[in-house]
Amino acid sequence: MTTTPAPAKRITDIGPPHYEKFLHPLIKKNYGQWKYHESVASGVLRHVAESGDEIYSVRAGSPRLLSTATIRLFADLAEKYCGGYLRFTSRNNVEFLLDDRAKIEPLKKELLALGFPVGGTNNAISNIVHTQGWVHCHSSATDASGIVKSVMDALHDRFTHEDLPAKLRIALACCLNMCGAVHCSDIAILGVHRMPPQISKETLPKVCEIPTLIASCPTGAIRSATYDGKPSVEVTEEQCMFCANCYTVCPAMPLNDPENDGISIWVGGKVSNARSAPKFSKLAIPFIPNNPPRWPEVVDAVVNIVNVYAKHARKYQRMGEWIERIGWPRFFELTGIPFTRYHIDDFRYAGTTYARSTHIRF
Amino acid sequence: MTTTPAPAKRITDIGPPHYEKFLHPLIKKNYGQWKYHESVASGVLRHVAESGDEIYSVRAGSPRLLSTATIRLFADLAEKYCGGYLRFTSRNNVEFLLDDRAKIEPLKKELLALGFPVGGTNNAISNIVHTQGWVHCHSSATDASGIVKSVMDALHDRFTHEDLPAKLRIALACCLNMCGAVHCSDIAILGVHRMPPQISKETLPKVCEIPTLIASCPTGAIRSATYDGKPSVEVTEEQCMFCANCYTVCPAMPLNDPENDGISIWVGGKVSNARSAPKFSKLAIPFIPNNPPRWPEVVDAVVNIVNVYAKHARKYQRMGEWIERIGWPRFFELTGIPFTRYHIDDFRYAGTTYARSTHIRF
Amino acid sequence: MADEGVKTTLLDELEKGPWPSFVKEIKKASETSPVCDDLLGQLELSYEEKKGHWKHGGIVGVMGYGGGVIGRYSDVPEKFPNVAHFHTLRVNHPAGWFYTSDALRTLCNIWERHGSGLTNMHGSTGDIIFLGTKTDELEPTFADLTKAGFDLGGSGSVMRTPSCCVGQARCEWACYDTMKLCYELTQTYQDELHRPAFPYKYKFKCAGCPNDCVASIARSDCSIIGTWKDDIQQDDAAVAEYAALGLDIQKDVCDNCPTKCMAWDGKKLTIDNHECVRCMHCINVMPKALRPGKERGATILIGAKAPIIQGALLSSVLIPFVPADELLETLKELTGRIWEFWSEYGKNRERVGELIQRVGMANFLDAIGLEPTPEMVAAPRDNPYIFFQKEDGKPKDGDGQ
Amino acid sequence: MADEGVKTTLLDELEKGPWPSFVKEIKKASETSPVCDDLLGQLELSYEEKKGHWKHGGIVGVMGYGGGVIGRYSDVPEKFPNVAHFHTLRVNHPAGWFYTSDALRTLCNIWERHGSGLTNMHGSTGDIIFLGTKTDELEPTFADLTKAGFDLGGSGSVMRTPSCCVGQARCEWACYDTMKLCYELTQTYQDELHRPAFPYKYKFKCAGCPNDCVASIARSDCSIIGTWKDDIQQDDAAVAEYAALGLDIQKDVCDNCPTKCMAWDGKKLTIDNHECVRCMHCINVMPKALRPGKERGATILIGAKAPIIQGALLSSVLIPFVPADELLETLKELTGRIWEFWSEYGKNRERVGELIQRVGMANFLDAIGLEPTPEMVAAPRDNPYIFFQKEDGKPKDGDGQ
Ligand code: SRM
Ligand code: SRM
Ligand code: SRM
Ligand code: SRM
Ligand code: SF4
Ligand code: SF4
Ligand code: SF4
Ligand code: SF4
Ligand code: SF4
Ligand code: SF4
Ligand code: SF4
Ligand code: SF4
Repeated sequence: MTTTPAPAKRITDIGPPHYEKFLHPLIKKNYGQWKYHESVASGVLRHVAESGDEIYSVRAGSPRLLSTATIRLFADLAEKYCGGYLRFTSRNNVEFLLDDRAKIEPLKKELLALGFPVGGTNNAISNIVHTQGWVHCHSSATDASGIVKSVMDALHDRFTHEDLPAKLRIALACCLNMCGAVHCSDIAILGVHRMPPQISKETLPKVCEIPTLIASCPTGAIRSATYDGKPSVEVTEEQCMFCANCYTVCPAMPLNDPENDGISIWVGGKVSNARSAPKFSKLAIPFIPNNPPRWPEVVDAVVNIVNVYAKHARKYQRMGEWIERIGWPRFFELTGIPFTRYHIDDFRYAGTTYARSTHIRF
Repeated sequence: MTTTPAPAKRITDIGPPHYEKFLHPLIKKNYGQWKYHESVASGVLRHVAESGDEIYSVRAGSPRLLSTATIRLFADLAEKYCGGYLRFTSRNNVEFLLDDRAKIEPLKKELLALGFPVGGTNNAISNIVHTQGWVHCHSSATDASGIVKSVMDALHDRFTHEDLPAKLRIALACCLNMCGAVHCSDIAILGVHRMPPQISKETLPKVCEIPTLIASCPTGAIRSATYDGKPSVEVTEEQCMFCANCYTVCPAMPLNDPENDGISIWVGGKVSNARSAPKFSKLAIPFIPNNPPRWPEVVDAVVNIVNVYAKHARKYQRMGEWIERIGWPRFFELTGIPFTRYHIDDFRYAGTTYARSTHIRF
Repeated sequence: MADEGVKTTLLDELEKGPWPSFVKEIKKASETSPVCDDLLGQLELSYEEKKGHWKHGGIVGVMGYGGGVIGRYSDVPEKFPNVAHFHTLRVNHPAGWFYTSDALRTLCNIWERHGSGLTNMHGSTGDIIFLGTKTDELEPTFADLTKAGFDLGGSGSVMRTPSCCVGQARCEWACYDTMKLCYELTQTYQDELHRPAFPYKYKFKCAGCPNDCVASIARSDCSIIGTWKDDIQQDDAAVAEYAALGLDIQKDVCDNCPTKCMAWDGKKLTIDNHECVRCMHCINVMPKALRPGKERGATILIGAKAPIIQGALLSSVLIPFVPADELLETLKELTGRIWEFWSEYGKNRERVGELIQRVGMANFLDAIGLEPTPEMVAAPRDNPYIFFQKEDGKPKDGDGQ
Repeated sequence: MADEGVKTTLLDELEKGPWPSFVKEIKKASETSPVCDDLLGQLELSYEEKKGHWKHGGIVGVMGYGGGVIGRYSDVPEKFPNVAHFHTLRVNHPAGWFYTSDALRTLCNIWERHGSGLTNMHGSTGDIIFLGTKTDELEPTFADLTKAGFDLGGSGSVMRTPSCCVGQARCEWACYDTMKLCYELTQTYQDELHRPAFPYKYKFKCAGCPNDCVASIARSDCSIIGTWKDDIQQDDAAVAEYAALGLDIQKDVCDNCPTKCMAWDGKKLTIDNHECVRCMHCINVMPKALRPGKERGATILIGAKAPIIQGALLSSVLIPFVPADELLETLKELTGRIWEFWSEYGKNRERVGELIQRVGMANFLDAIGLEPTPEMVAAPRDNPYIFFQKEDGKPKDGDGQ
């Protein structure tokens, strides 16, 4: 790593490069003129333009956390097979854009040889949208990349095969901030704390604004107090639900704890408007302890849910649509997941989640 | 009216008479052994028991507010046609219980001659569940019986004919306390205030407990104040949504006002679990001024909604089920009712009522 | 006799039209009760002024009871002295609202003797409403009523008069004996009905099946709604008969089934009872062919109420299924525990449904000793704000990092 | 070069298995960047201790910008001095995440020169994440980036980097040009992107159709989702082809239509377009036979966000339809008014969706000058608590009754 001095005339506010510079000529030509698409193989799509032109997309799984070495590898592959044109997807896969059908297989072979599975299209499980975890965030209740790796290893065949009833989107967020936007995923893996903030009494008055801190707590669990004659705060532990909003505004309120941090699993969310309206994910498993390096209990839990879904859902039914068809009691029965007090909502809209009809399956 | 002295030995806590005393012998015999029923004519049901016995019910509309003279009339009719056995329904109609099919027509004729329509069964509009209004309640924003009479006059044929797509239940409550339990009705007629409480400053300190009064306001619109040196309250008018909860706990906070009281119309609620789960009624028309004696605007509004529903709903679709099928925008379009800011929820669960999908009909 | 002089120009408009007229009823009553003239007069005034003329409240009642009477005073007593007091009595109706002609006449006799002769048959909660009398008539009316075997219903912060659908008396779908349960609940809780000891009102309503003809899920703190556990009883011959008579079984029945668990191949109707949610639709359409199963009982639900003040609530599932013959005992036990918790923790004027929303269903279940089951919720929580309990976490001390 | 001495016993387990390994990536990077060894070391420690080792925050950045850099410091700098600072830069990606090999190599060059050589392609908001560098490398990295035509993305209380689906570049369903709109919004709001002036973050995401491949309805304060107004374009021959190839059009298509507005008689598919809610399902299943209509544009929705702190929100409909060619102008005008209101009335750390819930949608509409329409709500209110406005009532004074 070397250091360059800042230039005299700073360039700012230029925004990103214009995307047109990066478009495959065939894409530029047929921009807005695509007619239909079809699946060529798992991970390979064929888009046909009104003009008759065709573009092939080969999608490969990526760990998202990429070294420049690997990015250079992708660049080399793109150059070799498709004139240097590639893109990444909204779920962090990489897509090579080919105008020559004959090059698909060689590219796939090379990708596979390099350890990058091809797939993720149609009714496969695509990449897991995820976050920083212990690699870069202070806020995390769990790691991100390690769990994603472990789960995707177990679901690898579901990435390379398109045989689920519908798309199945998994996301992971390492804390309640939910940067992984797990709240609308078929399966969501969410890091949770279970200990109230442990007040760093010495540093708190120095680094935090107490009124802001007190106001940050949604349950009013934080009250002002004095410690060693200096203004500080106290937490009423029974009122804490471990959201860490206090920690976000005040570094002296950490919540992480090796034994009490862990993972919760949520199911049945979706984003698309296809068939049913977008839905939030709902709680399936409140807590699984962190068990690095491979989180076997989390992997088993996810695989179990995927398998039960694969077996029971009807074609075109997303996870949440399937569960709504069979009812939540049956979901818990079929997956063998215990239903607990934690599943019953007690937050803002709790009242709308109680079963207010006699529609019951026995 | 004469006065009798209280007896020496008071009888208390005996509860109501046992219902068995009042059961038709044929009902007592076949109690719990009914097999099926069918419709004989509008307002006439035939229930058949496992034993083969049959009981006929002839249902007549009632104003609910009954003089003893009319009750005696019903008693006489029951004696004449069915051994003195009759009942009232959960919607305040009267039902004569006959074991002799031949007596149905004569009874119907006599009822009609006396001004009591026979009907209300199956897919007819039944009686309007309602409340006290100006006849007996201090809290009312409108009358009850007068509107019911006016609306039922207009819907008379819908009571005597069973030709709607499904049951249609109308209810009326004269204030937000909703004694008419209008909150789950196909069409609800609800009296509303639109003026903040007018504080009776002189009487308030004498008749109301100020802390209770302040606590009663859900929006925190009431603050303590002094008047003539005595403790009193003030209302922040912008924060008032006219619920009258303050008035319920404190008589010195009346809300009624001839010009500002009136009627709102709500639609699409249901109670039964048939097909869809029970539903709340939703706002259709925020305000119609009180226009006694016959509230023509209210009558027109209700009749219009009934007619549009009758024309467009599919068989077996209750009002709310129909609206959910076609969507609320179309409901407003078809009925010609303007959509206003008041239709958009801003109460506790407001967030759950916004349209959080792109499912839109154009 | 109706005073010739009472001006009822506006009210007279409400004697017109085909629906029976309440104005006619008041006028009829005024033939025997002079107070009705003043009622007419005051009502006409309300119609002129678009405003009620009753004063707020006033606590009156009969000895030893805290409920059953609604005190009411005119705010224009100088104009209408006969309705200066105009209290109502709520008289507990017989379960299912069954009467004989004699019973009705007995009630009429009492009410003509002591009151206005005007009634509601019935009030929204189910009571017989004796509409309008003076304070000093309350005790005599009560004495006559009890002598005749009737008692008062509820008002104020008491258990209110329970009510029920007609049930097994005349309905083939009643999955338990609603009238019996209603009667027994009423008798069991006479003390709680007459003597206010609760934070607010508490209503029971008993419906024999999910059609809920007594609106229990919308209007009672505790709703008991009949249902069944086994398969729908099916008579194939009768199904065929309906089809032959022109019923479009696919469209009218199967397509309206909320779980789409019915199949019709033109000859045979097949129900996947495992998926049936007991909505009643198919049974409603073909009462001769389909009937509730034989393993019958009820779902117990909790918490319905009108909107004041946190918004209206429908009852929610508390116990998915209780066999018919265990209902009364289960309810007694459960109600005891609910009332105990509510009486201790409920705020003044807080209905049990609101209390549950405030403390959370899970805490409420703990308090009354029920295990959570997925049938209690439409869906599990979608927010991550879980109050993990101490026994699940492993608390640690220390001054943080 | 990777230090031979770094112990990564636990992390090594994550090199096994078929899915590409992030541990391998870090190890690869450590071949050129020594800081990655310390990253591995600290991460191994986290794996051992089941606990992160990054300190909270720390404000760092490039001159004149308030966003684009996330400051990060190790809490065990004595053990891992090379990651004592380990800030990330968020680099605004090109719309649609399209690159050429050259562009990627340029980015690699810059990042190898100034940072760890580790990236996220991409971050959850869409940025290129340059993962880990020291404070004094920030300005030089930025200089190289801008020289190469790249700029930073957003962080903090700014407009965040907008993102979009691939849209018209490769998708036949895009109802407007998502990449163009995304690019133009980004350029229009450069100042708002780099210099925090808002109560909190504000995200735009542009999806070309209701499939919403960029999760805009769940993850952006302003979601622009393509749709159409006229009839679905239908090619009957192609429908027949799908049927011939074995697609069960009744079951797979019609039965899954949410409004059941499609009919299939075995030969002809009929769509009642008046009832269609543009869910995309039928089009998704038969892309050769059905296509969005020709009158295209987008629905503008507002307010999505993650759960902190009032619970997660999905965006809700603000303008049901804006023609494609009016989108940018409409958005600019609308966004100005939204930001003005939000900046004035939003509390610190209050997203716009939360503000709307707090002040009420109707007031929000007033503030931004939109008329209420029924498309904005799933259903009208069910509670009677209406804030009637003064002009509707006729206020009166006086001391009550
Ligand atoms: C490449 C990508 C857009 C981009 O700009 O990067 C994309 C591309 C396509 N999407 Fe998508 N979608 C992409 C993310 C999404 C997302 C966002 C997400 O997952 O976070 C969604 C919403 C998911 C959700 O609802 O939770 C999404 C929901 C859909 C759907 C609706 C599926 C459903 O039934 O709910 C379709 C239609 C279908 O597949 O039938 C669709 C269809 C398509 C089509 C077929 C569109 C077309 O005609 O080209 C593209 C190929 C899909 C495929 O993978 O088989 N795409 N698609 C994204 C690929 C991500 C990946 O690497 O896996
Ligand atoms: C007599 C009564 C019970 C009582 O104890 O008094 C009663 C009696 C019957 N009801 Fe009911 N229902 C009675 C109030 C109700 C109510 C309560 C209410 O309206 O406040 C409901 C719930 C209404 C709602 O959902 O808002 C009710 C919802 C039903 C339904 C479900 C209708 C639906 O499709 O949603 C059925 C089934 C049907 O009609 O197909 C039903 C069916 C029946 C049957 C056919 C049951 C039977 O086999 O005997 C009875 C004759 C119905 C008829 O009128 O055609 N009954 N029924 C009530 C008559 C009230 C009246 O005078 O009109
Ligand atoms: C008489 C009756 C209306 C009628 O004409 O039928 C009635 C009349 C009154 N109700 Fe009611 N309620 C009556 C059934 C209901 C019902 C319906 C039901 O029970 O099925 C409800 C809705 C269901 C519920 O309980 O939530 C009902 C919800 C209320 C409320 C709101 C309670 C709440 O928690 O939201 C109030 C206000 C209060 O309790 O302070 C109220 C208060 C009142 C008061 C006592 C007025 C007051 O604020 O003190 C009314 C006395 C009127 C009068 O002068 O006679 N009344 N009230 C009904 C009782 C007759 C009976 O005993 O049979
Ligand atoms: C890097 C990234 C995760 C990733 O690995 O991809 C990220 C990382 C952080 N997010 Fe995020 N968020 C990232 C996308 C998101 C998203 C997803 C999205 O934009 O689509 C969300 C959910 C959507 C939303 O905006 O609501 C998200 C919701 C949050 C929140 C909760 C905000 C809320 O209103 O609920 C916070 C907490 C806060 O803002 O105080 C947060 C805060 C943070 C902070 C800055 C931690 C903090 O508390 O200060 C994280 C810095 C981690 C680090 O050290 O690098 N991040 N954050 C994503 C940004 C990369 C990029 O620019 O492309
Ligand atoms: S989800 Fe939480 S822990 Fe993970 S990156 Fe976002 S803020 Fe950090
Ligand atoms: S974690 Fe959340 S609930 Fe607990 S004290 Fe902090 S802000 Fe309050
Ligand atoms: S609804 Fe209101 S005004 Fe009508 S009877 Fe009940 S409390 Fe009185
Ligand atoms: S009417 Fe309701 S909102 Fe208005 S002051 Fe009274 S209690 Fe408050
Ligand atoms: S609720 Fe059911 S059992 Fe009771 S009367 Fe109605 S249909 Fe019959
Ligand atoms: S009762 Fe309802 S859910 Fe059950 S089979 Fe009949 S229609 Fe379907
Ligand atoms: S959102 Fe629609 S237009 Fe955009 S890529 Fe997905 S399917 Fe295509
Ligand atoms: S787009 Fe959706 S709603 Fe419209 S016809 Fe197709 S399946 Fe039905």
